[in-house]
Amino acid sequence: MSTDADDGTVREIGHDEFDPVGTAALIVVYFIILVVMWVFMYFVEFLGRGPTVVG
Amino acid sequence: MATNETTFADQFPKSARLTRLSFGVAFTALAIGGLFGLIQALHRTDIYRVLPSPDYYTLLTGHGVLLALVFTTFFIAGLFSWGISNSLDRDLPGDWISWSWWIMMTVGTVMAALAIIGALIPQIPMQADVLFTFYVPLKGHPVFYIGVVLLLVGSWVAGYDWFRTFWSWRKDNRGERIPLQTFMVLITMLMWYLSTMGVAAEVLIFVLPWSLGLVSQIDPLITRTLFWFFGHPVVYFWLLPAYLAWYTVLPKLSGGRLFSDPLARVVFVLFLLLSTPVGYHHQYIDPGISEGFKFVAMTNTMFLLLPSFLTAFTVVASIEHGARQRGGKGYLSWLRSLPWDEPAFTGMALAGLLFAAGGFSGMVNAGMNLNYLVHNTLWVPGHFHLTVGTAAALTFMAVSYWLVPQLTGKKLRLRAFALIQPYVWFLGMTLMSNAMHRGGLIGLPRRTAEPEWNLPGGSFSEGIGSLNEIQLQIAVGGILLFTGIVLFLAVMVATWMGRETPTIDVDSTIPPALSGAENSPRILDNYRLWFAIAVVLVVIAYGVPLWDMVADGVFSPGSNPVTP
Amino acid sequence: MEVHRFEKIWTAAALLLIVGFISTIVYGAVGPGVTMVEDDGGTTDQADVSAALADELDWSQVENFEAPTPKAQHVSGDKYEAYVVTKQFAFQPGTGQPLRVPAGSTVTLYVTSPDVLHGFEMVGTNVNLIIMPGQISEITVEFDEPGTYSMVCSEYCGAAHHVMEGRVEVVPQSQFDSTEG
Amino acid sequence: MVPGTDEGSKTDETAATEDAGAGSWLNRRLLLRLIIVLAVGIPIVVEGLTFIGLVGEHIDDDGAANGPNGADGDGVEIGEDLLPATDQRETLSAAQVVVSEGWTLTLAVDVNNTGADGYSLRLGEVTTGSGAVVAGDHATGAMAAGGTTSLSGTWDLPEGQIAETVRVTATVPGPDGPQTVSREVRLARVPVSG
Repeated sequence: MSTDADDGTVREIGHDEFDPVGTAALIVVYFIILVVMWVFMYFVEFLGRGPTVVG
Repeated sequence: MATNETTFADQFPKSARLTRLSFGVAFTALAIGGLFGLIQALHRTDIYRVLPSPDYYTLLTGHGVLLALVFTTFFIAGLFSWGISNSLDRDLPGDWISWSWWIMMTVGTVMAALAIIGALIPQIPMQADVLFTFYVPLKGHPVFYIGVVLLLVGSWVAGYDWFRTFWSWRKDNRGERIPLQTFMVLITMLMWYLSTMGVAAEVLIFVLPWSLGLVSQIDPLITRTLFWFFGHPVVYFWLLPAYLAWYTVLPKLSGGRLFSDPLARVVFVLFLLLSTPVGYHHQYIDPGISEGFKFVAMTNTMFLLLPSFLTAFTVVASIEHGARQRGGKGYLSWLRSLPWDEPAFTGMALAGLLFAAGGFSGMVNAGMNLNYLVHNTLWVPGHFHLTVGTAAALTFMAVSYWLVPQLTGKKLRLRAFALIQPYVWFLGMTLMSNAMHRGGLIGLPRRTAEPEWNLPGGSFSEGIGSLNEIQLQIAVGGILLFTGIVLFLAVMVATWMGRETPTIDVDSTIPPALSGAENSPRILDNYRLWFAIAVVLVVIAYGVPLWDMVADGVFSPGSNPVTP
Repeated sequence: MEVHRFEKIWTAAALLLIVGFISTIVYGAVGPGVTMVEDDGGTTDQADVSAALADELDWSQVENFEAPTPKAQHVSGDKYEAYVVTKQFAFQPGTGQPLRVPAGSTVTLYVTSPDVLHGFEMVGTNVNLIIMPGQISEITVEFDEPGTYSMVCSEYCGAAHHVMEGRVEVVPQSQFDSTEG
Repeated sequence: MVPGTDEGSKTDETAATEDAGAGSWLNRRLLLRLIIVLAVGIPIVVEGLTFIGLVGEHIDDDGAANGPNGADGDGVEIGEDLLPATDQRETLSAAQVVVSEGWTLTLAVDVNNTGADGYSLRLGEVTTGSGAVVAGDHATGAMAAGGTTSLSGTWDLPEGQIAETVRVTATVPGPDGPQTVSREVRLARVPVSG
């Protein structure tokens, strides 16, 4: 599949008219996953275990 | 070159040759190290064993050294040689100094490899079953340590080769901003010089004389602290070249432009400042280090997440820009209009995705007391197979699909293999790493030839599904990963051995960033200032503890060498 | 330097997340009181430990350490202490004879090694230490209900590292007092 | 063309069919879609199951899952009777694997013949974790009533493996002739020393 000159570019977008909303959506999802997993790992897996270290 | 279009190899023959040779050694190390990894995966999971268990640790040392030290360092040497010439539009000097670093690194690699393999081959009177972290008091053959030192010093000379090319460019271009790729190479090497002081001091002052018998006892705590002084920045030495590819090549491959050049510079400066004063997060549960220093390391490490978060934002925004320019619509459906049939793009995008997962498991490791949960369990290999094993390694393979044609003037062969290789790697890595994380949570230790549970009295609570399911998933993942390496090497060898082609079918032009370097403060380019600040931060984090360890006698409390 | 407003938002969110992580860890240290291994176990001489193990030296001559016994020693109230040696390829006590600890007690463990680095990981718990020759790892652990825990060596220590494994038996107080040793 | 099934050896240049013309472009698009669905779908399912499993692990038994989990001392430990079936005392006094050139197992048993004359004890073959059997034959010979002796033996184990069970045979003199009592005795964790 040879890459032709404009490799599928449909239109040029300059800096000022480009707002990465898709990126914002992905990053919000990633943020939520991080918070949920951290809370789970720390408070359920870690603190919820048997003999704990205290000193 | 018979091609009618001028490739990188035509414009910069010396730099191209050094890059080709470096990639050659890197891919050889990848092949051998990958094979060891496959044998380990099948041995550990008791699926198929070819060697007695004590020899597992020889393979583990080989796997660690050949992949994490040799494959990475050589590929980075090649990628940076290309980056310097490509962005400065100037060939490397290519004199005896340029040759010296490649020869020194290669001789060092052969020495270390012989010392490691020696444990399996009786005729070679050497062994180095000390793993790639070579913790004292386990002692390897001196040839192993000399090999590691040569590899290290060679990389220093390579850094000098790039700096002097930059200085000669600077003489002809007073007042201009440093081109982005060169800026990234220089900052990464400054971090490398600062951090390798730790391991150089460890080996040259302590371990080498000790292994030669000149010193009878050395303190394992000091050597371990000096190793991890270097041990964390080395992971950024592997990662920043992948960032160079993500910031400067990936946007173009996705059909877009880099979102912000200044932000990329800020990210690299943050890495220079913060990556070295964090070493204690590898020693959270070591005796002999007070909790205060561990807390400082934890705080620095957590703030070291910021440049990676910024990278996630900038790189994904650049890819989205490409998707929009290719007609992508909507909040998420733009993902479909990205070139998923282009191996170079797919490899880097999937590597970035797995790096996001690896980032989380790294945050768990970095949580000081949370580290009790996972330290030295199978969780840790699960983590670093996502970070260096995929974010770095898969990105290196992906950028090779785009770069090797430019270095050889030959069109990429076996494109179908190249097309599916990133997907095979992604699937294999997700399976293996997921199972490793779960194994770590139920307490399986890392670096063991036989998982403990089939020992009488060895008992692990039934994790999710059964332990056999975890073992099977690791084995399947390992097989898929090795298939990924074979596919990649088949493409590289077929391309390299193939005859030259009129066109190389690769668009090597890199468009300028959306917001360029010109509107960013000039101080960003003042690398001397950032290096000075980095040194100060390291002195603050390491000054007092290192002094305490040295104060009670440089070599005491000493330990005698023990041959594994 | 013109920074896109999305970048500003995302940087602030990232910093918030980081501060959140740090405060969680501080809570863990202050609330449940999980503290890290430190240097208060003191140092010792690796050669003395291996000599004492080979009965060529009396344990009283070993600095900051005492003879490892399978049964934890009573200190006061529900406080006990236990001395454990991690040596190439076995826990002493632990591998041949399990370490016995009374349920509902708070035990301070003193662990050292005569030869190389070892790991002291009690599977399924938060007890996880690196043991270093010349250093003594000191840690205090609460054992509530009776049961048996595997402990495995989680730091590579040589050709038979994968067989180095032992057991800690948490036994009811009554049974603990009756057994000898 | 289903790539990746044959282990493409690194040197031969398998002439992959270069995509020519639109026909193959279409099935390439389908092939690509299938690959993406597989390569991204499976991980999502695996990660989803993992998280559900992890949370489930804690919900139904809230922490007991990773509570005490050790098997309660299966296998004969040092100081315990090797052959409870006989009323004579056969106490395991030492069990040790020493790693030097090879891996050698040493077992020692203190035998106390509380029964009549003519009692004898024999230690036979040993089996390791992965099922390898190592022959061995160490016997006390006929013992006088009330006599005590210490029987010990060594076995050369395959490298990297440790013993799990040992064949123990006792000949007990009885009213109508000697009876033999033979068991395959499971040993507790045998300590290994460097």
